[in-house]
Amino acid sequence: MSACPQCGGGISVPESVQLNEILECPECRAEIEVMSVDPLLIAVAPDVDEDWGE
Amino acid sequence: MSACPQCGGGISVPESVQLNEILECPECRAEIEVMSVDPLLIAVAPDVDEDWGE
Amino acid sequence: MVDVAVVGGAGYIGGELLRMLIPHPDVTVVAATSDRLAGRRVDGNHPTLRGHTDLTYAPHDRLPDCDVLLLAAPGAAMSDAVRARVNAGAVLIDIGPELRLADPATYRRYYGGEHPSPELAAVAVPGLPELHRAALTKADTIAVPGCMATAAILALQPLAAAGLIGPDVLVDGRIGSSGSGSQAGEVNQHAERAGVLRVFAPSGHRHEAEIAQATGLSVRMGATGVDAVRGAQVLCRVTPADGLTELDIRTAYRARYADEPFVRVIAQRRGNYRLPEPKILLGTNYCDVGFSFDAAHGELVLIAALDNLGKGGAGNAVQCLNVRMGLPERRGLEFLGLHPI
Amino acid sequence: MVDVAVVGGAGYIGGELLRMLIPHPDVTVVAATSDRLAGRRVDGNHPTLRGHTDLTYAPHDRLPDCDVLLLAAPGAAMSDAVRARVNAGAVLIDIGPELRLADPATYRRYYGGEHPSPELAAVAVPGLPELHRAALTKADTIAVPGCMATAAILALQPLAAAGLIGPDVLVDGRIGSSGSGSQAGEVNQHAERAGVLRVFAPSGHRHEAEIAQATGLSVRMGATGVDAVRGAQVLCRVTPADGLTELDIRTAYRARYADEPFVRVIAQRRGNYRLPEPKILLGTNYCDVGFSFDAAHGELVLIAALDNLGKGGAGNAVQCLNVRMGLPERRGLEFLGLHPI
Amino acid sequence: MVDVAVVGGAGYIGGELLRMLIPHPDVTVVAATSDRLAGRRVDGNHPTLRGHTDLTYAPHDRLPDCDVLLLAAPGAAMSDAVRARVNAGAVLIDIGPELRLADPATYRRYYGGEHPSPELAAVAVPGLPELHRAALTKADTIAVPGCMATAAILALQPLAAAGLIGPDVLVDGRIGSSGSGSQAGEVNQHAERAGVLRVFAPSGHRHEAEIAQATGLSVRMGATGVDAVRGAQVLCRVTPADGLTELDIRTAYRARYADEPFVRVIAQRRGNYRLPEPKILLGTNYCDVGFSFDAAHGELVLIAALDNLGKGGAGNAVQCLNVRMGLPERRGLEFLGLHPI
Amino acid sequence: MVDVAVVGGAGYIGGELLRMLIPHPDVTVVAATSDRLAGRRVDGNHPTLRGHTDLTYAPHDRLPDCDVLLLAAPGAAMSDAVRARVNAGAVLIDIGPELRLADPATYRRYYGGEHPSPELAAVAVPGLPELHRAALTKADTIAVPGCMATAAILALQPLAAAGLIGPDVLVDGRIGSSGSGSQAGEVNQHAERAGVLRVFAPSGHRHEAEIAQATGLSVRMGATGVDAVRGAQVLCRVTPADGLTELDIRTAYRARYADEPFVRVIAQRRGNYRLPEPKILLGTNYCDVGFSFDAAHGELVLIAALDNLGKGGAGNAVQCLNVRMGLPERRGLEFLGLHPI
Ligand SMILES: NC(=O)c1ccc[n+]([C@@H]2O[C@H](COP(=O)([O-])OP(=O)(O)OC[C@H]3O[C@@H](n4cnc5c(N)ncnc54)[C@H](OP(=O)(O)O)[C@@H]3O)[C@@H](O)[C@H]2O)c1
Ligand SMILES: NC(=O)c1ccc[n+]([C@@H]2O[C@H](COP(=O)([O-])OP(=O)(O)OC[C@H]3O[C@@H](n4cnc5c(N)ncnc54)[C@H](OP(=O)(O)O)[C@@H]3O)[C@@H](O)[C@H]2O)c1
Ligand SMILES: NC(=O)c1ccc[n+]([C@@H]2O[C@H](COP(=O)([O-])OP(=O)(O)OC[C@H]3O[C@@H](n4cnc5c(N)ncnc54)[C@H](OP(=O)(O)O)[C@@H]3O)[C@@H](O)[C@H]2O)c1
Ligand SMILES: NC(=O)c1ccc[n+]([C@@H]2O[C@H](COP(=O)([O-])OP(=O)(O)OC[C@H]3O[C@@H](n4cnc5c(N)ncnc54)[C@H](OP(=O)(O)O)[C@@H]3O)[C@@H](O)[C@H]2O)c1
Ligand SMILES: [Zn+2]
Ligand SMILES: [Zn+2]
Repeated sequence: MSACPQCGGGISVPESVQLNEILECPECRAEIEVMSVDPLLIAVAPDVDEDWGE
Repeated sequence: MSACPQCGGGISVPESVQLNEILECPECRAEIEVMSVDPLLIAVAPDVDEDWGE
Repeated sequence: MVDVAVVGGAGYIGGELLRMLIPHPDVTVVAATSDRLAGRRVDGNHPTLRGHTDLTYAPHDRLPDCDVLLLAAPGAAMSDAVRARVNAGAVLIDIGPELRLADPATYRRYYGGEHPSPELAAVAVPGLPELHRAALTKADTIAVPGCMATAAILALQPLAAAGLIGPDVLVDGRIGSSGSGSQAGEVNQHAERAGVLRVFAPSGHRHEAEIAQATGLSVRMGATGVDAVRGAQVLCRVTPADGLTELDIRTAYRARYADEPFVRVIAQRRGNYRLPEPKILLGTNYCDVGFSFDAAHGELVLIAALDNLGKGGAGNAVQCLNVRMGLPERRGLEFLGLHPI
Repeated sequence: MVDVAVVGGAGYIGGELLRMLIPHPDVTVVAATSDRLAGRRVDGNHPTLRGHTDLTYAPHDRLPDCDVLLLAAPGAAMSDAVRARVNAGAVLIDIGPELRLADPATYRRYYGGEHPSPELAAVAVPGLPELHRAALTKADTIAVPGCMATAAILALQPLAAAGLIGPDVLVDGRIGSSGSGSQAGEVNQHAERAGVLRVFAPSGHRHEAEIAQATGLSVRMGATGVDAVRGAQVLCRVTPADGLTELDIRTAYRARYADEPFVRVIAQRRGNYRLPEPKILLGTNYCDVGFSFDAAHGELVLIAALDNLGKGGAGNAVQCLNVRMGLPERRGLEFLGLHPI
Repeated sequence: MVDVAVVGGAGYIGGELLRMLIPHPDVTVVAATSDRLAGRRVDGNHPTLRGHTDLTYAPHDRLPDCDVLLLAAPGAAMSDAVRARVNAGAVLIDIGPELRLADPATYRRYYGGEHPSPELAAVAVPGLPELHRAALTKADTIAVPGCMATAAILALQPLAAAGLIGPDVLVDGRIGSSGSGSQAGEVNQHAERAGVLRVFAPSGHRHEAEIAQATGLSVRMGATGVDAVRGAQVLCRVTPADGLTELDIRTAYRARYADEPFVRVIAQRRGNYRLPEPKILLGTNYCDVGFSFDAAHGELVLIAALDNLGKGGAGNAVQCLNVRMGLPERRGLEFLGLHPI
Repeated sequence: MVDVAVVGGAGYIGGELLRMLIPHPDVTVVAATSDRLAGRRVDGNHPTLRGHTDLTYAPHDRLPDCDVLLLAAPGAAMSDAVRARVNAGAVLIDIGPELRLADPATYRRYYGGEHPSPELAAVAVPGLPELHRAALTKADTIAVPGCMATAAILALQPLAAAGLIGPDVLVDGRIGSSGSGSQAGEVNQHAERAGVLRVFAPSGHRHEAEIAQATGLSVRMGATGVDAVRGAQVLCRVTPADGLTELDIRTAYRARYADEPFVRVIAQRRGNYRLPEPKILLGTNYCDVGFSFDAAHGELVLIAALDNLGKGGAGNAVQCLNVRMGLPERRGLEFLGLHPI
């Protein structure tokens, strides 16, 4: 269980995770990029917010 | 269990039923009037169909 | 525990299957597939699952070992991945149209082109427990009927089988926007689709073939898209047999449906819901069947309503799954529906 | 200037009449009646009139001198106040049902009870300019047809008159909640009426009689209340004559409607609005008429749509008024309708 | 088995209670009351119960022995019949407004007139398990909060308690037509109520008092009726404490709601349902709570959504009943909600 | 005759412009542009125009000689084709957002990136006759404000200018699905968009800048997408000046709007439409402005409603065109709106 860098929510990172894999935070749905596997480092992926406007 | 005179569905008539009491058929929702208690005789009560039109 | 994989898990039928199966006490959902959303959480596009699962989509061709495959994706029954699972012994429950019609000529007329797999269609058992419960308990391939077809068949079949109606029926179907799936595009833009009475099939609707196959009747059918997301209703105009009475009709329905968990006969004299009304069935697995008979003028209209994603699709598939796997038939399908709504 | 009184001005048809007539350049509204709201401003319950009039309701029996009486209240044609005005020379345009059926026996079958005024019904000219324009220019009593009847008649009559269809027709009507007026009560509560597909008349709908009278066809009709406030649509299933072609149908409609200001033939191969769709007609006086013909299977469906308060009632009445009083026929009826909506 | 009587069983809250309690495995519904429909079947006006019960309405004053009284009728808590049952030991769960405000002066300001039973209000435990679970396990009188109040309290309380927001809040509520009950009359006629954005309370909404009482904040609240049957949403505009971060907010909510069965925190970056949306909660007992924080401009909006008849009323009452009677808290409240809808 | 070209004629604003201008007696529509539909009939995607025009779309860069260019396409003001026409003397009326903000820094904050044409924005006259009628009579570049901005400005400006309210305002906007145009894609699919209360902008809505510029107030604004196709409403919460009375408010509005053809002050004590309600304004050019003032608690809410495609866009643009070209201001904008609807 890692903490989401965006919201602090718990993210379970699969054992098989690979460098640059994109995970999704279950709480805030930020895209989280795996920056390094050992040690595990994750960061919020560049923001590509979908448009939701009117 | 009596049979509804309108639709043949089963109507359970309470033991305590009284003359002229109105029952409701669970199947067709006709109003059923108790015409006689002993012997039990029931009949469809005069139709006062609600309006449902446009 | 029954291990189930949902192919096409990202669609509207797929989402409804997941909603029913994730809390189902006797089922484990081992996979839900989507190419478009592969790797993403299933509760991303199915928001009612939030808090209930951490499942993510697998691509369509990555199917794990499972006991039952639920297909909610057009054409999936013929895919290699699905064939491999079936060969390994998985039961196939297909909600798409491909396996519903046993006769390849009929398929050609209604779908255009050759049937992709006539031998599969030939062995599929129709996924309608009310008509095929016994066969379903041991079927390996189950073809769930179309949503409006299910409604029409349940309204027509008891009277047709009892010889109470003539050979011809005219079916008028009405359906909400979810009926065309989650990928319908411009025709389903809100500003265009809201408020419509869109006669998308004035006649010749594909479900004619399914209804005819199930009832033996000669069927003509049209359909209109109405302003609803879920819900379907059919009006079936038939010719009453000579001397037919309301009591005959009720008796025939009662004989057939008294013990059915998901069919109710609704033909009442009073109230706002005298005849089958889809809106109070949203989310349920019920098909309400009713009728209006004007004996004086010989007019008989059979009416049925259901949720196209419920008894019209995913719910019915889960009922088939329960029947096939020996589970209590109502399991996962307990929701009574909402009123008002 | 034509002086007009609106009897039943507080209802939905009454309000629509006022919306069209208050800005009408050749008309003065001299009275609008309501017992329920007598003395109150007409823009109180008709909010779109705010800023356009200071008129208040008169009681039903207080009718001033006028050239034309527009009746938007059931039974009003027989009231003393109305009779007095008529005897003084006012033209009567009745939007209610009483004067529509010339045959008292038919009236009895569909309305139950004796006709309140058979002699008036006998002389009334049907308020349908497309069929009776010449007679309307000098009619003293005009009976505007029912909303779904108008739609069905405009769809059926040209083909029936040209002998292009068989004698039987099955009409399936769909209508919004304003069709039952502003006083409908519990059945029209929002939480009950929203989202419905309420088959309020599975068969035997009253408009059968009007359609039969106008077209000579044998008519069976059912109707469903749908989730809309305004709008009505009819699907008319008919038998095509032997050898009928799409061109024959288009030619017959064109011959009849080419010069009609308020009927359009809509049967297109593309787009979201290929067939008549009520929602884009709200507030207009159009009746769109279309068809779908599957020659291979002999299936012909005629479809028409309109606003039940527009061409289906108030708009049509204003068109009749224009025809009768020698005014330009489109006057007050110029609104094109809205899209998207 | 817990014996439960529903007072006001014919209303919308009453119907929702019956929908949840009739299939509840640990509860027996011993009575549902209505004077208007006394003697009639409860599935007559609650059509989703058809096939599930033969219960008929008892008059309001004919209450049998029971363990719990659920009140879904205004003023019922003070009636003789209810008092008699309470004195005989029944637990009272009141969904109406009378017992919600502990302070008679506040009651006077918002309801006008004297409190009908201040001593009862003084002892009532608020029916909000998220705040009062321990007290509820042994409460004899439970006052379920109002629908929009519940939503606002669940959004505000964790941040207020943690000192993360300033003392003032502006609440903007939106609610569907079922919020005014089944007897609302003309204001809720379909043709009038459909499509509205009716600002029925621009300010001074009664739920201000409940929210203030539960959170200690100074509350201003307005509300708008929207085009929906069910569903309510509140937007709460608050002042963030100095230096507040998104992480602080999430942490506070997580601390409070991680183990709550019916509150979810929804504030996502993607998808069609990023913030609490009532439509996907219809029929459920969930309250979704979310927020939007623009730290740069110091703007914090807390948002909550629920079904006014679910967690906003009947569902919450059933949750309280479960807590009070030692039953599993989710029992009878398992429905996940529908999407699409 | 005024020759007008509509750039972006295939969009929702474009279609509304055509609906108003094609029947406009003083205007000739010489072109409507669309790249997507170039060469196709304008009544193909705008079905209400059927029977009223044979116009086909020109590509965006093929603009004929004209007196007025109406821009209903984002970014069009800066296109070469438009610049060429403007240089040849055409008046520019832009309905898009680019020219609305005079200050490039504000543009940057709300739209991100540099202003594409600050010099054009600097000279544009705001297209709001109620505030800029004199300047509009000779303006060469007119920037029609955003839909919710127009509503908020018309509600706020008279009271702000009269010093009756404090410097801060909180605007809560609600809008239907047509507000995001005809090309909105998946977020506007019917099954997703129906029934929503989608808080798409909890705070920081772009119209803040326009409202601030026009009123001098400090503006915070959020907005919610509601279940409607057309219609917008704003609630503006402001601080009343000391000693303010209802009479002061009415007097200020009356002074400003007594002679305005398209602004009505609606704040009534009775009826279903006491405060501005968008649904009765669909298709009109009205902006209804109202207020609720609770003097005892110092709460003042200003409310305005309009059709986002009418006074909120196309209608307002036509009004500006009339003003600019010396035509009667109401020409082409006579529609009163519908009730019920
Ligand atoms: N909607 C109804 O009311 C209803 C009722 C009864 C039966 N059905 C049937 O149920 C099936 C699903 O309908 P729906 O409404 O859920 O549709 P939908 O929302 O459009 O979803 C379709 C799903 O099928 C997948 N898919 C599409 N084309 C595919 C292909 N060629 N190969 C593999 N997968 C494919 C999609 O995968 P991606 O996620 O990768 O895009 C998606 O997950 C259809 O066969 C339909 O006829 C629908
Ligand atoms: N709604 C439609 O779509 C439609 C279409 C075509 C034709 N029509 C016909 O148009 C007429 C009006 O319909 P509506 O929908 O406008 O109804 P509505 O909204 O219910 O209004 C009815 C009006 O009629 C008056 N009224 C009712 N009963 C009356 C009586 N016995 N004597 C005198 N006045 C009476 C009422 O007066 P108070 O104000 O005093 O209550 C009210 O002003 C009806 O005859 C209907 O059949 C309706
Ligand atoms: N609707 C909501 O969203 C909501 C949410 C939370 C709380 N509530 C509260 O729940 C209660 C019921 O609301 P509802 O929406 O269900 O209302 P409803 O549909 O109008 O039903 C009201 C019920 O209360 C009964 N009743 C009315 N007046 C009564 C009286 N003076 N004495 C005894 N019984 C009376 C009625 O009896 P008859 O059947 O004999 O007419 C009916 O059964 C109200 O107190 C309301 O404030 C409602
Ligand atoms: N919708 C509203 O409520 C509303 C209200 C006030 C103002 N507005 C503004 O009005 C404008 C049109 O809005 P709408 O709702 O009508 O949008 P829409 O339905 O999406 O239509 C957009 C139109 O603009 C054209 N277009 C799009 N991108 C373009 C580009 N880069 N260059 C040239 N033309 C382009 C399109 O051309 P094709 O036909 O070739 O695709 C289409 O005709 C927008 O600027 C919007 O901000 C809208
Ligand atoms: Zn996160
Ligand atoms: Zn019966």
